[in-house]
Amino acid sequence: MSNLLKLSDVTKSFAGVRALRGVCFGLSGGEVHALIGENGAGKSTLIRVVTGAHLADSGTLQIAGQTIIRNSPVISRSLGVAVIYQQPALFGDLTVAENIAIALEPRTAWRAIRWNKRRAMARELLARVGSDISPDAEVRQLSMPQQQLVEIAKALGADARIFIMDEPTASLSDREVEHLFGVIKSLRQRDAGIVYISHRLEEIERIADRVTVLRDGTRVATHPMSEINRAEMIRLMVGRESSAIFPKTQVKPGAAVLELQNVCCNSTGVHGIDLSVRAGEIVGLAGLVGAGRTELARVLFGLTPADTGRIKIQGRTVQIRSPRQAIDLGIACLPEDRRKHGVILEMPVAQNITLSSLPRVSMRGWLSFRRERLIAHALVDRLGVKTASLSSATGTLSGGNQQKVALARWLAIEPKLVILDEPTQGVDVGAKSEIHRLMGELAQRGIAILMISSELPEILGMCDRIAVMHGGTITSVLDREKATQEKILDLALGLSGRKEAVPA
Amino acid sequence: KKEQAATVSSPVGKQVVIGMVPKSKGDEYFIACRKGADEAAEQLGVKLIWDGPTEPEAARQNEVVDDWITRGVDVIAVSVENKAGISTVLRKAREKGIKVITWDADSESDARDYFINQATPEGIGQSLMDNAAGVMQNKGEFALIMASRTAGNMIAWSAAVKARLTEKYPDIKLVAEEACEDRPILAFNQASAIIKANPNVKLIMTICAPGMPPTAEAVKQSGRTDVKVIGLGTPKANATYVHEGVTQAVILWNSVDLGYLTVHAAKALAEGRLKVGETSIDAGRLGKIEIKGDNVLLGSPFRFDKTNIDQFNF
Amino acid sequence: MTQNALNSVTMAGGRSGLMMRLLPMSQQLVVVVLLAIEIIIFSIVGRNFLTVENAFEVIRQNVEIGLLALALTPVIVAGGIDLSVGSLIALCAVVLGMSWQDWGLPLGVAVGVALLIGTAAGLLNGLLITRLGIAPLIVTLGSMSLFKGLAEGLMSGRAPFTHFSTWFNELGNRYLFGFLPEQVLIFVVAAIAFGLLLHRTTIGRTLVAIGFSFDGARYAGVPVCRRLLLVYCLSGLVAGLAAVIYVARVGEANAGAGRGYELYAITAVVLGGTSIFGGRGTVAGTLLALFAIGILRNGLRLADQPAELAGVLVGTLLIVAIIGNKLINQLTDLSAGRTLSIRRERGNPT
Amino acid sequence: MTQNALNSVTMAGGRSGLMMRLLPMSQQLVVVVLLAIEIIIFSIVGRNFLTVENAFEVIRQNVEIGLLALALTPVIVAGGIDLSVGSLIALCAVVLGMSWQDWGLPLGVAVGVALLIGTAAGLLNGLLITRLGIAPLIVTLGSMSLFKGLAEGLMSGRAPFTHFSTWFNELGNRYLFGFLPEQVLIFVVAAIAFGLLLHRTTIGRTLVAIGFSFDGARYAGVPVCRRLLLVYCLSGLVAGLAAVIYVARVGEANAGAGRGYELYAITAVVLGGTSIFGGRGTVAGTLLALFAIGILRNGLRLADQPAELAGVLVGTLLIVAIIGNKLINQLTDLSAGRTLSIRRERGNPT
Ligand SMILES: Nc1ncnc2c1ncn2[C@@H]1O[C@H](COP(=O)(O)OP(=O)(O)OP(=O)(O)O)[C@@H](O)[C@H]1O
Ligand SMILES: Nc1ncnc2c1ncn2[C@@H]1O[C@H](COP(=O)(O)OP(=O)(O)OP(=O)(O)O)[C@@H](O)[C@H]1O
Ligand SMILES: [Mg+2]
Ligand SMILES: [Mg+2]
Repeated sequence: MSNLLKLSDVTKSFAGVRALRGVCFGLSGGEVHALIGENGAGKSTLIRVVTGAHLADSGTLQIAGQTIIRNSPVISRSLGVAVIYQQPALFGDLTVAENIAIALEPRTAWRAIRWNKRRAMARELLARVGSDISPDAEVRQLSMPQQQLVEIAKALGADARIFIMDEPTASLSDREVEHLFGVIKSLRQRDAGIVYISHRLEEIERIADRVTVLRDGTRVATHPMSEINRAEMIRLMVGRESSAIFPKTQVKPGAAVLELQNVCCNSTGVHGIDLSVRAGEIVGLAGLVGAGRTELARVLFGLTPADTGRIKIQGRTVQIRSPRQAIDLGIACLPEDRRKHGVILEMPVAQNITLSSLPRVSMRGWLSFRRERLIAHALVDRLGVKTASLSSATGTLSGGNQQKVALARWLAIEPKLVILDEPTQGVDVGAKSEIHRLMGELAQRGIAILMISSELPEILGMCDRIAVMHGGTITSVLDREKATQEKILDLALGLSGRKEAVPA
Repeated sequence: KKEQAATVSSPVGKQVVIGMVPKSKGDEYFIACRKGADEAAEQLGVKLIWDGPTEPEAARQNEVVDDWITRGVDVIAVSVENKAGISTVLRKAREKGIKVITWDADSESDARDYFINQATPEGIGQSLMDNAAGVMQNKGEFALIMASRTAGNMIAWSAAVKARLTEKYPDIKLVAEEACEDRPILAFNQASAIIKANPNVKLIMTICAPGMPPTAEAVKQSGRTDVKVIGLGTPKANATYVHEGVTQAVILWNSVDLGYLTVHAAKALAEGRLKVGETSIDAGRLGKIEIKGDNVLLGSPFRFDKTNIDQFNF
Repeated sequence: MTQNALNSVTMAGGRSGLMMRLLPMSQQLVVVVLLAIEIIIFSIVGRNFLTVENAFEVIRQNVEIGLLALALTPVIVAGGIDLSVGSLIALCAVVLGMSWQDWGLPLGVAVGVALLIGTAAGLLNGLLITRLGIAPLIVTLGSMSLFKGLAEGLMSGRAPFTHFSTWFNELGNRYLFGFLPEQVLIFVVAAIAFGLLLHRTTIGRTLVAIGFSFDGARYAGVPVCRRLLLVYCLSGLVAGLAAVIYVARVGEANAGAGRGYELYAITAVVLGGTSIFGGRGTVAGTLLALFAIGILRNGLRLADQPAELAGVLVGTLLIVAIIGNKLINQLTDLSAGRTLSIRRERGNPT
Repeated sequence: MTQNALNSVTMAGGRSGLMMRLLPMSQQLVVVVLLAIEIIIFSIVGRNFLTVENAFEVIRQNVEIGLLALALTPVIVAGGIDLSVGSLIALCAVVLGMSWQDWGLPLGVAVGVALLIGTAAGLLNGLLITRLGIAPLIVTLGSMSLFKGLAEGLMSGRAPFTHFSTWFNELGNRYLFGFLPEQVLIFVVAAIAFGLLLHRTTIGRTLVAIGFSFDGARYAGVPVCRRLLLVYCLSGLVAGLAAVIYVARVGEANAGAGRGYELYAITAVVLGGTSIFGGRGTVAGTLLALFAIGILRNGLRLADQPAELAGVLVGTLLIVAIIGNKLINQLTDLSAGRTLSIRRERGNPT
């Protein structure tokens, strides 16, 4: 067991926020070292210090036995560090093969390019992560999970000894997660070290050898996996005993809020959708990555309007051609990609919260800053958003708190129907249970909820009914009592179901 | 008695300040004018501020004059780019008690006190056309490139050229007429285009000082030795082309003298020596200069050619 | 406990709360300092510089560019750009002259026609940008050529339009109460209108959102296309207005009007602290920058210096202001415990 | 069955394999078509249009703008912009004239000085952009004023430099083998060099990566700052070269040289299909676009049409080409089962 990585007393601040305070961390060859903590605990920052994307304010850093004075991405790479960032950092307009090549090919300046070799290399690396994405596909055409797979393939190709994975599974489905775990095991056998960050504790339990818990920028504990259990991890992360994670409150459903009859949208491959969501009901949308769940949400929110079929809101047939119309009809939509679509990172928290309900904070078009403050303050309190002030840029908040701001925006419009697309993706346990609590509260107030999630326990725990999608359509709708993990998986894989799945 | 008048409008110890605006500062013609103006300013002990657009631009002239009104000068002397536009501003200057002179190109006559007229349009037009006819042996096609279609003097001169043409030379034909906006590169391009488009053209007349050398350059590059150039310009810039035989003659009044005369007139005006009804003015080395109404006349134009061009250094 | 965490963060944020308010303004602060330096220098070396009259004169001479800069502020805040405004001044000026002189319309109506053409041209830009999704830089680079070419084509081979009615010409040269130039009044009204639009209305708020993130604004239900159409139309309308004022001031309408104004106006907007990437920007900053640039030219002339210096100084001003702003940001970062190099890394220069 | 779903994606990728090669080229295809139309029309209406001599003449007259466009292609591909090249031509031309006439350097050395000044100016831009992380648009907007002002200041109140040695003047006007203008040779060499740099070397590929994503390139270990410095220096050097050729061709050096060239050059680059956001772009496209614009101007003249038309037509050309490209993309999208609306949404117009 060689010592691959050693950080001692690392401190790092951002304009007033102490992201890391005196953190120590180590990694040996052949080890999977899990790094866990709440949103904003400093996990990603720690990694960026290792990769050289950020410079530490103080502390020492050793990579592969060498002490690094001024780290940079170039230096860390040359010492065998490969990273899979939380957000895929690929060049959207280049092909998969080119993306892999840019990172891997030798950087002699005046060298001609060999296209075929690049393609072959890409194909081989992608096969190792169990994907057959075409090397010639443009990355921006790929879904988030597919991009994540390309990132992993890229890291594999770097022949690194230190792999850092920041929530690699956040957007992966079970099948791909299994593959990834296979890859990790083989890396471990080859004496590479892996730093693994995830909010999914069951994954940690399965794969980690050691766990380090961060809280508010300090290291609270490091334990071998064998000496710690899930409850203990949560306690260390949150600093308190956690309540039940999925506190489903029973609500008696009211009249149907949303009714869909044979809704089709050709451009996105969503077709033949029949579904209803009633007031106070939480309906889950399950399915594999690429099943078209996000596309359905986009149709309902008017981003890609439906071509045929009937959409009824509270019994009235409506046309939804733009998000504005959807909002006017009382539909809210929490998008999947939080940073791109969910919030506007540069805008202050308060302005983000009121952006969709400007009529409520204005009189005939004139803004009332007082009213804006009041509304934003109320929602920040209600959702427990951790923020320096209402005028902090939303981008400075941690992921979970950004998600809460995004949610607050939709609560501000006082919606009838809330569509949540992966609402707890990349959100820590504490924030996750708060979001779940909030969903229960909304349901109790008679709001209809349509929740997309790739986490089956979440779907099973929260939903009254579960619609399973496959190949762009809903193949089956299960009641809460009848749904099991196996059943849903079978339907999602298209192995059983009422309708024949037609490939898009 | 003159002494007394001088002290009335410019108190003892206060230097007369003259602001002079050319159409374009980088233009050799105006550089020559400035030379004369500087010479006179030094002789007379007046403060001369020389500023204007880098390239001819009516709006910028207005701004310079506006700023000088604020600054407070005694005389503003403008070579007018846009007659109607600047007249409003010049009237404003007069209302504020600033004396106004135009030179080289005139404004509306009620917007200034005097116009320093370098030559009458008829004089220029006749001289240009007669010289052209001489080169063309009184027949054939020629083309005209002028500095601008806006400026008052250009309009008057080209009209005078055409009047002379119809009056005296029935066998000569004007086949093209372009305006180069005082920009060398445009003159160059237009001359090239004219030569290409008109195989029979025998002469190009360029009524634009900065446009003349590029016109000659374009003719030279075309390889058409049968095409000749004449026009209004400064001697030094055209000397090589004159010696090469591309340019036959350069017509101009002595622009150094024009600047010189302007400053003399300006000082006289500021000191109250130049008054309505005056018929002549004493202009230093130029001697007595005739005044006709509110026009101060510089004299008749001058022809520069192979024989004399090297004697002039502007 | 959560409450506790909130509090501690709020406290930490207390200091950065003040910074948050000041930092986005730091560019404006730098410009204010530079402006003050200019004023001090010119009131020493210039004649009659520090007078009310001259202050109005500075504005009067910069009204056209100022109007363009005002209208470009919301365009740039919304993440766009409009390079066509300079050419549009030429086109509108020519149309004004033609419709009055050739078509015999009353001058008042001709002014209306010019404004209409301006708005229509802005609409054309806006439609190409929103309906076809072409980048604003490209659209307006094209329409810049187009408008300019149209203006030149209409004027080709003819003399500029001059000799407008006296009342019109005086519009650009008359002083209310003996000292307030009429077009300054128009400018002040426009400045207030744009300030309110950008900072006090929901429309302004949505423009900021669009500028920061087009997709983000769309997902928030902002009618992005309609908003963008609005700012480009306004930009066209204001260019038309600037054309009218230009013609009234200079007394001449030709195809050379407004040449290069787009870059002067953009320089003012950027100097005023508006981010070229959209989202960040204030009308007040633009006004400050306009003054800083305008005073430079005016002051140099009152100090009997050649105006060529102004070009060098404007360029230097812009670069110094931006560097000054960067330095301030870095220093405050340093005091907050960050190193210089970080900023540099993060500042994506592209 | 999962395999099935995955396959369908892969298949879609397969199709897009061919398209991938063609689609980014579609803008060039549109330009080729427009170019063909131009050639057909002008060979009918123009005199002596379709001759080898005229083809060279078209290039000869556009060498300066063409060189700028070549050098701007990698700059824009790397996500930058350089507005200062036009002013830099003026500065280098003036410096060339001064160092020869005033400082009495041999003309060959003076040319070297001009090229050096150009490179140094480019380096200045590059340093401000990379070291201080200021947006290229802002830096070069500032340096545009600066260089222009310097050139005007150096020239202020003096006559343009003329009467260069005959050998130098002939450099811009001599024909090798009786038909090949010398500066066309320089241009061809430059075009090949830039083509190789951008498309056949790893430097070119890293520029593409920087253009697509600055941070991404940084994380991938690309030495972004060095690469950006390189392209801005090249851009300055080429502006210097263009200045030398300009002076040789026109036989005059003054501060008006190169005015507005930056926008012509950018128009050519953009028309040639280079994305203004960086990443996408080819030297071949730039060359095509240069021809399309140059032929327009030349053909109009040979057809005895007023040159003013060229402005309108260049603007129209740019807009038509971009719209044509959009339509092709949309049609291929449609045939691949996607609707117009999707593209529109995704094409973030800002
Ligand atoms: N670029 C930045 N500027 C300012 N503050 C930052 C920046 N990046 C991170 N922070 C702050 O640093 C703290 C740690 O953030 P970090 O991203 O490391 O958290 P994390 O543990 O990765 O959380 P998550 O699970 O949400 O990814 C947070 O409070 C965050 O607001
Ligand atoms: N713009 C696009 N161009 C091409 N293909 C796309 C585009 N958007 C999505 N797809 C493809 O369509 C399929 C459906 O994607 P979608 O995002 O709807 O999946 P999903 O069911 O929401 O999955 P998840 O939310 O778990 O990622 C995916 O295979 C994706 O690659
Ligand atoms: Mg993180
Ligand atoms: Mg999805």
